Amino acid sequence: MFEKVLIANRGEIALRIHRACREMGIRTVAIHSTADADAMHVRLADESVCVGPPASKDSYLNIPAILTAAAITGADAIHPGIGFMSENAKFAEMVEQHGFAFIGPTPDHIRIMGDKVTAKKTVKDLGLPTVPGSDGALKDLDDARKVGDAIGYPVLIKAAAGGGGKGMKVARTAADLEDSWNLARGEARAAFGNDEVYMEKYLEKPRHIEVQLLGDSHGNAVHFGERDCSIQRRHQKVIEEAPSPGLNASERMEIGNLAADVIRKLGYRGVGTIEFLYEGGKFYFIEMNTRLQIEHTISEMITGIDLVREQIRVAAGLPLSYAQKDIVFSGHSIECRINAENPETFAPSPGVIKGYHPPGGLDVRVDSALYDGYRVPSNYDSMIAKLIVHGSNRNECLLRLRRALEEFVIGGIDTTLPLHRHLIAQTDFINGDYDIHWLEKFLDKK
Amino acid sequence: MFEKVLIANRGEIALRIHRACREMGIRTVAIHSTADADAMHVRLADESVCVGPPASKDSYLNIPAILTAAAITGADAIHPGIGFMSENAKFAEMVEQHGFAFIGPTPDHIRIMGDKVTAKKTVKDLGLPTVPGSDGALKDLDDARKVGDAIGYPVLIKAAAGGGGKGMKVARTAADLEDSWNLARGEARAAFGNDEVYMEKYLEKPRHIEVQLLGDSHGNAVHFGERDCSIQRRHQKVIEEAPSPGLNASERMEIGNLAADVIRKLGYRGVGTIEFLYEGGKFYFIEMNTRLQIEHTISEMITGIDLVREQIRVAAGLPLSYAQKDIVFSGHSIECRINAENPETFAPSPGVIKGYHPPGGLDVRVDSALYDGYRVPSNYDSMIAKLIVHGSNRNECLLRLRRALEEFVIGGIDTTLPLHRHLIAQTDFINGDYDIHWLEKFLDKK
Amino acid sequence: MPPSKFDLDIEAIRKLAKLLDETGLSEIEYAEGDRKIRCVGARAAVQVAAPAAIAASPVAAASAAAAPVVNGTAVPSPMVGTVYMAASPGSPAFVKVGDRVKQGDTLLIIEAMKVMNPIKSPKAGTITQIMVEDTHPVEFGETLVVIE
Amino acid sequence: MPPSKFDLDIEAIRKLAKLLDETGLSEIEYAEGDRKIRCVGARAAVQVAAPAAIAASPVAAASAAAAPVVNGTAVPSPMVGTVYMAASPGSPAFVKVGDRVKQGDTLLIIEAMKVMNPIKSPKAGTITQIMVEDTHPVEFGETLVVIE
Repeated sequence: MFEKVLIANRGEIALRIHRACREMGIRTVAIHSTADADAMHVRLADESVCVGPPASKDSYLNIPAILTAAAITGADAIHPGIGFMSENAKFAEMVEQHGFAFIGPTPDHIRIMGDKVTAKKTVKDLGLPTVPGSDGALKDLDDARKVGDAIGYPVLIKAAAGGGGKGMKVARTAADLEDSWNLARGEARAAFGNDEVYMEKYLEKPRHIEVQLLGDSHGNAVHFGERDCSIQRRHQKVIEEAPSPGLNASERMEIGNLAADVIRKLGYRGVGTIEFLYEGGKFYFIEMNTRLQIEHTISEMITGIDLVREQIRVAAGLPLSYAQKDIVFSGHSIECRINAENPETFAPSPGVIKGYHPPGGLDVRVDSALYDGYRVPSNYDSMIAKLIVHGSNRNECLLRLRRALEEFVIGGIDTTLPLHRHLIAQTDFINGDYDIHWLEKFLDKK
Repeated sequence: MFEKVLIANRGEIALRIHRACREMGIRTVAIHSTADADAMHVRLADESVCVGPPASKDSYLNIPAILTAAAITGADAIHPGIGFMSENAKFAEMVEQHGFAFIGPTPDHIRIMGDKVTAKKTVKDLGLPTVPGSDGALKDLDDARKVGDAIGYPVLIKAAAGGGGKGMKVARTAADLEDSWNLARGEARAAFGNDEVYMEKYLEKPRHIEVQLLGDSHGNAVHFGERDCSIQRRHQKVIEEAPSPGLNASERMEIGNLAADVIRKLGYRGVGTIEFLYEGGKFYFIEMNTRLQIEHTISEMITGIDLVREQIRVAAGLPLSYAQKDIVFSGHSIECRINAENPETFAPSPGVIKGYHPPGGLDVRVDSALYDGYRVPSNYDSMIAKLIVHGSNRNECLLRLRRALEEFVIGGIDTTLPLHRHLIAQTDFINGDYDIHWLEKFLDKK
Repeated sequence: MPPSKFDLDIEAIRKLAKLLDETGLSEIEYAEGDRKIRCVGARAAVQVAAPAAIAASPVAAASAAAAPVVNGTAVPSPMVGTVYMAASPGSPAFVKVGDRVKQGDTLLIIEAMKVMNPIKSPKAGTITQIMVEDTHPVEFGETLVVIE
Repeated sequence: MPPSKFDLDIEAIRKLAKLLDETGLSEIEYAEGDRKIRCVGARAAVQVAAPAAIAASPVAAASAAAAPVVNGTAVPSPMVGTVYMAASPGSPAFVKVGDRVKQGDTLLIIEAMKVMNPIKSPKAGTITQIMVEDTHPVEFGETLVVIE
């Protein structure tokens, strides 16, 4: 096992990793920018090194500085955390070239999953369902009709050169197809000077369902069930829960086993997540994240397994110490991401924390690097705390979440705590009746 | 189910009960003395009533005031918490006479277990092992020899009129008996004017093992395994863990089932704890606590069941929703009781909290009514926080506890946090190799 | 010729600092003719991070925390209970604002556990304020009436 | 004719500052006639409740936080790395205290990722302090040398 791990990250996730290391008897090195000299992960780490000025590109993304800090402190492994260098194959490669262990997958796996086209092809070949559509550009309207009939309506006609919603039209039925075809090509021509279009099945109200995975370097792979991350705003997850209120037990095990098979066949080492859209009882692959995820916490709560510990163990070459059947799911868990933002306008709200009181008690967990008097810097992500609650069933979990949100105090800056209190009181949320568009529609109505 | 519960207590346990109520959709009424006007349980409760001045006898022990507060606020049940009125049979009776439900056992059961002699006789008749000894006073030295041979050495000769260690002598072997007999009788005569003595088996290095129990009013009873509370100072528990590092699995289930049988036969309703001394593979009944206990938390952590919720459910007349086989034990849990005391001299340290930062993260729970700026009053118990940690095994739990203690900050007053950091680093503690005398011996050596 | 040096009375400042501490004041200003000393204590506002109560009952709302400044003698409730301003429904109130009372006169009754507890005036004077309402609950320590 | 210069009583201010510290006050105002001094203490009561670091590495210990007051121009490290005071082991150091340097002169080398980065003097002057040691690590922003 590693003696000393350098944590190449900041904020709550750096603290999360520090905690796992301390609990494994591993010494920690915190790196930080000048803006983070007083940060919690710096205060708690065994050692710390300032690697650059506030701008991320000069500090947390500064590969030479990070590798030099690891060399100077004699670390034997580097944990990239989430974001920053965590899905940078080049960095993973350099870490290994410099003789450190990279706590994550091989550079090759990062690279494969980092390219959308390669990723989709790879997992499709290994048996995962993807969004059905035309293989490349459609030849003509007849071709479009054939594909439309094959994949079923509604369908989406998209400019091959497209982006930003331009040249993108929905055909709800076969009768709509010609109009949509013409409109999409017209827009595509006008916007991109290229009227090539392709077709994809259109999902109207999908849920975001992702499967937490773990593989070792000995050919073993397991899943930790799914998470429902459909409550999103601008593609940012806001609330996550596990298990999903939209899945039944057989769907759960089926997609879990399917995803675990894929990474087993890939020979994938480390934690990872395969994300799907889910609609009408079917899953459609979106992408794979080859790293820890912010919401890994809720999978920990329902399985009792420390995923960061497992991640470090497999990075050190140890085999999984359990099989799929040993992973027992128990109860329900929900996470609220609390941002330093105005809860109405979502304007960022950096500044000094005046009064910090996290909730306590049974089955309430707070992952946060905040403390009273801490200055939330304006240079980084606005997520400042995760409130994670567990209950023996979803209803118990919801009620516990409500009381925990009532107790949570973060003073001095605006936070999204009031938004969360409001959201969890909505009937749709209580009923688990939501999709990936629900939150934005809800906010528009307000 | 109850609509509104009055919590007849203060501090962290009042907050604990408030949380359980909120999570069941039950409204709460906090009572408080004038010294506790700003206390957390008062701030968080739906309603609060000041019932008297700081002295407990005029507020938290003031039966007319508590019942009047319940009547005024329209509460339908009263939770007595721990200490104060929780084992007062008269109070339980009056609560019921005034038309409120008492969240606890029947007055009769409180009364039976409140009297040491009746309690011992009752549980012995129902099959629990008690400390073996003579039936009352010994007739003469010959009688003493017979009893000594029967129960086995070492034995303790105790003045029938005794107390405070006077007239109490150990005979390690049969050869010692005559000397001990003479000395004990001599002391007893001098101290109490009465040389009657009786004999009990002497336990040299017992552990304190207690079984968490729950019964409903429909004849069902279950146990939640045992807790080891041997780390004590002046009969106050300091650290508790579950399961006990001193028991094996078959001993665990055997004593658990035995204790559950006893309360089933009694028709006991509510949570309760049967306490034993444990030595040489044998259990000896000490007493039964007919209430919630401070350390109920660690049983919750290893079973995932909210005991306060269960307590409220059975008080409302609901049957247990599970059988013994549904209670699954998972992992290990340790609780540290943090007191407002100097960690060396144990001098109380009331005062204003300046800086409060509880630890967070996976499987770390803090039950505390502290907040930054709160004044710890000098009128009540010095326990101000409970740090409760869970791990998938004892070693993981110990390491997590270490890192959580590292993170815990309580400023402005002296606390026993440094003592806990010191204790959990001791080899004996790490090995689980301790008995009820360990802590006092350890502190004497320092 | 104007003095370029201040004639500092260090001793006075020391005394004021001590007084600040002793009295719990946050600021003392002392002026004599055209000379002035002003001392501000270090007592920074205590940051209270505990959650505010979510709701307040009628009882809690009426609590001592909200008590306005009173001139005269406030008579606090010696117990939690229900206030009755008269001996029986329909009877005239024991006292009303403006009444003169003698020491020992009954001001009102507090019922606790079916027991009627007459609350006596602690001194002679005039009732200037009645802070509670008939049949409403009171907490321990809540002001009942003010006598001047 | 009014003086265009303030007739500052530095001594009085120093005394008041000392008193602030001694008494724990946060502010002292002292007036005499139309003259007034007001001193406010620096005691910004930032309550820092975060845990202190358990241990500190040589790197952390040498961090900028501990930097003493410097007169002159502090040259901060532009990167994290290892300091070499000379071009090769055994060679004379690039600079020593008391040396005069021109702008652009090499002061020392910082190695990061096997690359030797010469650190040039930002200005002409005299080396008054060298804050780092040969072969020891430096953090970003740590002061290397002081030039006056």
